[in-house]
Amino acid sequence: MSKTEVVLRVAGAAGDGIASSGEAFAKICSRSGLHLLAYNSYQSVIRGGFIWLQIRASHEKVFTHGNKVDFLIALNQREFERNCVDIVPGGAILYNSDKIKPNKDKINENIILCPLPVGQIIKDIGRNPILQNTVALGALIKLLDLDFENMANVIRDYFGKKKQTAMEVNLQVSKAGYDYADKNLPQFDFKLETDLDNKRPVLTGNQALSLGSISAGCKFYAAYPMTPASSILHWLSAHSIQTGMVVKQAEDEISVINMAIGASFAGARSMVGTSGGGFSLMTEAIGLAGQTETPLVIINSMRGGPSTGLPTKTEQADLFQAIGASQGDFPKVIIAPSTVEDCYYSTIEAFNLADKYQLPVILLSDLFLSEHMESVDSFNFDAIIDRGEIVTHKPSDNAYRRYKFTPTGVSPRAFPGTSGTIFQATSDEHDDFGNVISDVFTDPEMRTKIMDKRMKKMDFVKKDLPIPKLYGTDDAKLTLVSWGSTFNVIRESMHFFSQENLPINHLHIKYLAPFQSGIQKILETSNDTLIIEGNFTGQLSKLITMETGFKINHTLFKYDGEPFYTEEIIDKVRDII
Amino acid sequence: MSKTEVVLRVAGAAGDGIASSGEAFAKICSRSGLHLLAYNSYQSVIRGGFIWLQIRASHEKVFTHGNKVDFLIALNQREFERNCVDIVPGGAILYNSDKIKPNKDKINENIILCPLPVGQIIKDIGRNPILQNTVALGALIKLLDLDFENMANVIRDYFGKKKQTAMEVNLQVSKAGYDYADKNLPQFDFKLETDLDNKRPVLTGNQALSLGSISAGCKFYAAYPMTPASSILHWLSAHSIQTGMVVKQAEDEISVINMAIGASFAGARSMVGTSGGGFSLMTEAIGLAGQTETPLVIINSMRGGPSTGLPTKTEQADLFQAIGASQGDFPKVIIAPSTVEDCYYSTIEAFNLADKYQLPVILLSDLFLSEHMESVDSFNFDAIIDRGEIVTHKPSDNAYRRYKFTPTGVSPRAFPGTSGTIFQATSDEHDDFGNVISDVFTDPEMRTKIMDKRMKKMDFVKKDLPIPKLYGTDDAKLTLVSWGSTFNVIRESMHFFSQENLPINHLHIKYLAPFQSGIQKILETSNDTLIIEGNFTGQLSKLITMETGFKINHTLFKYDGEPFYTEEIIDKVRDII
Amino acid sequence: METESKKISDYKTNTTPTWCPGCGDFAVLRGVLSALTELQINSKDVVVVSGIGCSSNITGFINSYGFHGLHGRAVPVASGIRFGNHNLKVIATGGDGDGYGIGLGHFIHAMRRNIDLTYIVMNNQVYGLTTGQASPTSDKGMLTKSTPTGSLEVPVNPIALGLISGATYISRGFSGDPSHLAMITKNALTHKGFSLVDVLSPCVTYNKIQTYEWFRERVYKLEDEKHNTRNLDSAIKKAHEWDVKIPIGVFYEANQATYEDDDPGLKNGPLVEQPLDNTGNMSKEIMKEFI
Amino acid sequence: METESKKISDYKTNTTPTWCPGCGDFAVLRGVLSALTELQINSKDVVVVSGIGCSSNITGFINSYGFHGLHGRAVPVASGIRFGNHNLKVIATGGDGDGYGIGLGHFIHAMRRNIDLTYIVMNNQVYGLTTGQASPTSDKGMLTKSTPTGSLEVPVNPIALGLISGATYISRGFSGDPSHLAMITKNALTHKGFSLVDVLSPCVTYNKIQTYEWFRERVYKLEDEKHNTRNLDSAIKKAHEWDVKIPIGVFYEANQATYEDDDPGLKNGPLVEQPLDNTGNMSKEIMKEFI
Ligand SMILES: Cc1ncc(C[n+]2csc(CCOP(=O)(O)OP(=O)(O)O)c2C)c(N)n1
Ligand SMILES: Cc1ncc(C[n+]2csc(CCOP(=O)(O)OP(=O)(O)O)c2C)c(N)n1
Ligand code: SF4
Ligand code: SF4
Ligand SMILES: [Mg+2]
Ligand SMILES: [Mg+2]
Repeated sequence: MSKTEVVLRVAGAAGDGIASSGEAFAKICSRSGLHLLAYNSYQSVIRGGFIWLQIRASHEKVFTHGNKVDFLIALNQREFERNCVDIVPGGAILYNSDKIKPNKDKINENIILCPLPVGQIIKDIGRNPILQNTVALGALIKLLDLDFENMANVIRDYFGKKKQTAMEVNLQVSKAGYDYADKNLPQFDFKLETDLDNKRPVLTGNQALSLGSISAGCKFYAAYPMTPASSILHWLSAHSIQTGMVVKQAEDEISVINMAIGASFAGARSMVGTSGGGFSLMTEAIGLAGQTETPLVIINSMRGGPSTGLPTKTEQADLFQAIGASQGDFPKVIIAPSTVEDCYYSTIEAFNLADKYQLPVILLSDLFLSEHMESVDSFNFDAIIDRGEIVTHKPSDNAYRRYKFTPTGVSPRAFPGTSGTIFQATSDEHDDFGNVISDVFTDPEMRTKIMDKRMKKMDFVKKDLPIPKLYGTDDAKLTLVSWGSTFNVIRESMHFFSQENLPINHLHIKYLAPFQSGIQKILETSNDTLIIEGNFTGQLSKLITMETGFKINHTLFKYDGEPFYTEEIIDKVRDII
Repeated sequence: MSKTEVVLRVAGAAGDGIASSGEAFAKICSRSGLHLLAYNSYQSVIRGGFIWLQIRASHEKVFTHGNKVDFLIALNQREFERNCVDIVPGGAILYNSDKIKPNKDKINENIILCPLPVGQIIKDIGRNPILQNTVALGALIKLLDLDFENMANVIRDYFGKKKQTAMEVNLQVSKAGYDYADKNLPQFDFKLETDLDNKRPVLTGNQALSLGSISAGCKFYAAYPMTPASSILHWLSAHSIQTGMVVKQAEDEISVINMAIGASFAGARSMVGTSGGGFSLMTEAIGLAGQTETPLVIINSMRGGPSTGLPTKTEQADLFQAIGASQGDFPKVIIAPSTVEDCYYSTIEAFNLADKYQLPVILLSDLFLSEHMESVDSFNFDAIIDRGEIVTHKPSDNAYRRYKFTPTGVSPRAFPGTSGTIFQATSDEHDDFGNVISDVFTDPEMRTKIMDKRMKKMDFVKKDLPIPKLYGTDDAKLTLVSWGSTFNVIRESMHFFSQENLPINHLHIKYLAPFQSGIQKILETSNDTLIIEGNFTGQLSKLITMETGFKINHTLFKYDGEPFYTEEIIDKVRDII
Repeated sequence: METESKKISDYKTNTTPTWCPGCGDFAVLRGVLSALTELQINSKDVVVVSGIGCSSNITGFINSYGFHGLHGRAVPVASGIRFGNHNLKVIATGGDGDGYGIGLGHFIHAMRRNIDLTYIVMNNQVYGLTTGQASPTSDKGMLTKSTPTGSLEVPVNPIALGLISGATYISRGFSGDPSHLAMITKNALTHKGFSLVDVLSPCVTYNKIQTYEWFRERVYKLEDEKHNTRNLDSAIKKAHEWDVKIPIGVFYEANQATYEDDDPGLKNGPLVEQPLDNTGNMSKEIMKEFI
Repeated sequence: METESKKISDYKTNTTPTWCPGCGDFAVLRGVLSALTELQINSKDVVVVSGIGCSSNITGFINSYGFHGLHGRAVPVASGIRFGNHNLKVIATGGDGDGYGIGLGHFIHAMRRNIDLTYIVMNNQVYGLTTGQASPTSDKGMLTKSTPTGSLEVPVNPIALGLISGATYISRGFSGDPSHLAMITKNALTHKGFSLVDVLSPCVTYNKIQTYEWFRERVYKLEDEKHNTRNLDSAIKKAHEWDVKIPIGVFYEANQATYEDDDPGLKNGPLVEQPLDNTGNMSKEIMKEFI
């Protein structure tokens, strides 16, 4: 049976152009109607290191980048040797045979060598060492029997009109690689079931999130560069003229969040993005947003901690940092998107909750989710923007109470410049007008009332949240519990379980604060439970116990910086049942 | 029966010298062998506001400042009127009758007016308006039948030799007040059972904590001013020449904690102090201390939040901030001292745990605990300093592994300058030598090993903690659960319950992280439970559920900025049983 | 109604200032109020931003929008408000600890941007609200609660920092000369770009050295010396005078494009006024890039 | 053993630097190594502190104690190490983003203290490790990933900031002239007080404007112009040169008491060496105050 899916890995060093090769291959696939998922494994270094990018493509929706490789494009000798162990029997290595000399003893005999004499293939077309990637990609397209014209178009789009020469060089080189493969390399039995009429978008979590912010009407994005959130800054900057969004890199994360609070106070939807270290610096101002009831969306894309930790690796260990962000009790919402698609919708939801309830909303993403590419069906672009209750005219009693006591705790907001709505927003405790009460006069009664008012909003946010969803059969022997970016890999495992007729179901928790009401019941009626988390202490597990008293029975924690693999989940589940 | 305890309140505006009058009275009492507790209620303003200081003194240990006042010294008309409602029948108001004109209608007839014609009393002795306080205090000493010489000595000590004139003026004025009361004011039936040979120390929580840091051998204290931690900075600064401690006010809390980490890395025991807002700014570096395994003691004296909140009011709402401080999972200890005495010992314990396990230790105090004065029996000054395992000589294998894998996870430390121990401390993930592994090479196995090593330390800290103590009868109908500064007020309530033969006991939780092992059992064997906390969300209650799955049944939360009163606890308990 | 001429009382709130009697900050408040009155700015178009400190309480006493934020962060919030709505007149305020201590980085970086806002710093060389510790402008040797043996640090020179960091209106006032202070405040408010008004504003409670008298013996007006406010070099020289003679007035001013002028995102008017009805289509269009 | 003369290789670790080939930071490393060698400082008495950035990786390549801390916080940690043990030679290092961006406040406040440490900033006008955003020293108009339409901020001038903030040795080196760089590094290390070495250290990957060539066309040595390093005024003038002519060398030096000289707490030698056997008695004595 010919294979209907393929896993490609491109391995080399930082600076070898791996990302663009990967992106090109991804586009070729997705424009052929294939689904795909790609993950980039790299280190905190600009040149060198051990880098690879792996793409899995199939006509069915792909949930992980896979664990085994069909084709390896090795860009240097070292990576050739390191990576060849991950190739499936019958798989192949494409490599520049001018530079790389395979040590046959170390290579499994089932693996097919596809040497590419790059010098000879491209002859005088160009000299850039990165061209070896183009040769290999061209060859691969042939080996997979994909449409060359598709590749040519991807190259045309990538270089655009401005880099005409580079474009032409790459076109020729890729064709040379394609032709070389045609004549000199063995055939492989792949049938990728392409559909050239069904072109799919491919994007990363950060891109989906950025796009979500545009749909949500975000007008101000402030950030300080930090992996894995930086690509939001880059992408939004590059699109700012088109979108009319002001994108500001400030001097540090403290300035970032205070600026965004200022812009939001002035009435512009505002967002900030960072990772754990920068989030630490933002915590004081998260309380400020809570206390002044200024809407704000805060992205924390988690990476391996503690401290600087593993800057280019993934982890889910900032949940309690988000829960504990800033002193005192105040309302704040924490949402963890699960997939690239979910990044888009969660961002819009975050903006709407932030505005409707006038509070900070924290989006907890992670490096894997932020940076991996995934094909999606197109999004729903009929974004519903809910800016909450806004006072646009002078109040009739001429006494605007910015923090008016209301049944929901939500007090209609006014933007500065609105007639008759002058008020003070203060980080000090205040009364319903916004006047400070910590100053000459401390008023325990007013203090209690205004605390109650603010906190009441959380009850209503909770009511707004959807009912938690249980995936799979109702009467399972084991319920998997998870949050964030592990959704996809568990979904793939679930697929396996259902094929094997194993009665497993899956509870994925998206809303961390407030905590959804239905979860306790689901857990208490489950037969057995397994929590799957990318951290050491089991942060969601702890949160669940805290919110429900329920203790999850089995645990699968991973904190080595790598995303979960399907096999790990399947093995664990097999151990239990 | 004559009264054996007295409650004095001095009420006026900021800048009226209330604190020094209060301190003077406290010293007069404590040098008379009395116990006492004093609390200062003030606002975030330098002049004006509604300020009072209340002292309760008795020959028995005093646990609260009381709710009703025997003597009010009112320093202005407004405070006269506001405070007279809190006076017990038979109690009295002392006031400067030159300035204050009582509105008789508003004063309960059981309250005795003690007008002091200050102008006439002090005639030409002095002109400082603050002298009215001294007159009143002199009069009060007479009314309470306390030893005038004791007062004179307190005045002598306060002004010292340097302010000879001021001292003499005050001596004369106080004597004039005393004599005036003798001749003109009614007698009161107080028998305070003094014992002039048993002089007790009186100090605040912050002073006890500072003293503890001296005993512990702290050599570097860094801070940025912030109520209610500032008084540690002031007190330690004032004593730095005597103690040889370097006390540094830095430019912000970020610099504060990074400096302290530097000093600790160099080998000096180091401490920092702040409140919630400053703590927010420190969180990033708390992770740095955790990751580099640098010992550090961090004081967070909590005040009313969120954000700037109620800067001069008390609250216990930073527990989750401490738990969630900094991204990722890493070992950190959180201890909440309960009384002034406990502040002393907890600080020493914090330094020892920090050094022994090479981690950050957070001391969670609060405004009430930090600032209230309490009489204590003297402390045990035989401080045991445990600096943990320190390498002082070149290792025999000439390969110093700073983060050596050991059964406890604790790796012997070396201070820079020690022969043969050169190493790197890095916030990036590293191997056992301290070499970065996030850089060229990410090593999931080493990462897992070093995470395990660091986290293992928490298991051993946990073993070091004392067994949790249950106060009161074993088979109670209701178990009160609390943390931090509510200990004393609950102890007073417990006294009441035992007098009333109500079967109540009390579990006070001092160690928040790691969580002590015995607590779950105590709670699970209790008949019913009531949590008493000074916050909105019940942070300890949540932590207990998280750590044990146990849900506490009844709650008494207070978040108006005021400390708990005994009556509130008694009423709540009565409601329940 | 709104076109009637506004009186100084229209710019005051009902809250009585909580400062100690004699505090220099009263004059700063008066300066702002009279500048607003002279300029007849509409209250609803003004936002006063502050940090935390005695001085930062000023927001409560001015009848305009107020944002009384975090210690040290007034300038980023003020900048953000300008980003959100650059039709607003934004005045950042605060103390020396707030602006030149914990907030020093923001202060300098904001000047580099020449954002069009006015920053008024009530510089009393001490931390007032926290009851008298050394501040970044405390003189070397000053005895305070936190430096009982004398501060060991060279004071921050905000004027000089402004001069080398890109601010385009750099001035100093003195609370002991309220009309002069009101005048430079007014000019700062009309200046386009980042304007700094550093005010010698005595703390009568905690600073027993830099009193009104101390300053009165030393201050002189730059305009009386015919100082050329367009000359950076002589401004820097003037910025270094202290101790013996202390200049007040405008050190430097320049006409330069502001950040708001140059940021392409602000070309279509204030962000708060941008329509939100086409955002989905915008995304839909951009989505094509991903195909 | 320890008294034998040390070679440059004794100051190197086994770790191969991870910088891109051609990165300016190699020359800075070489400068430090050769300065240490010339001064024959004992490795065990040196601590190199850094923040986060390509440049901050330098700690891993020098055979001394290293503290590779948080982004922007090298200077506070370095200051703290001096407080803990002022017998150590402390070298703070890092990038322009680290030191002049997020760490700008600490940088200035540390200079005000004249703490005796050397701060070497590898200034490449860009954020290297985060793959090429604008930095605080990026020229106005520079196109980067975060400023695709050009940076709108006046660059930070670290030399000028040093001159007005109390640093006592202020210099600039250029990675394209390694022996000159090694020389000023050595002098900085022997200087008593806060010494700044700002290094023009090209990022060959992300800064395509300020390349070695760009600098070579512009740099000249202050010593060649007989610049008087004791004259603050002319130092300030020199600090403002850029674009056309860029001075390297020592702008300013002064002999001044350091913080460590003046802090009474350090009079008895390093804190780490203070005995801990009498602390209880000390408290007991102080306890009397409370009676
Ligand atoms: C993060 C943080 N740290 C510390 C404080 C405490 N604090 C409040 S005001 C202040 C200093 C005030 O000094 P300054 O800015 O000079 O204002 P002034 O009171 O002198 O007008 C400090 C340190 C705080 N509110 N927040
Ligand atoms: C609090 C925080 N914010 C952001 C980052 C991400 N970060 C790492 S290095 C860096 C900038 C590096 O630039 P620079 O200091 O100039 O050093 P270079 O790489 O150019 O040598 C940033 C923003 C971080 N580590 N910590
Ligand atoms: S303490 Fe000083 S700054 Fe604060 S209000 Fe009083 S005089 Fe003004
Ligand atoms: S990215 Fe730039 S600064 Fe970083 S190592 Fe490469 S050349 Fe050097
Ligand atoms: Mg001040
Ligand atoms: Mg740089």
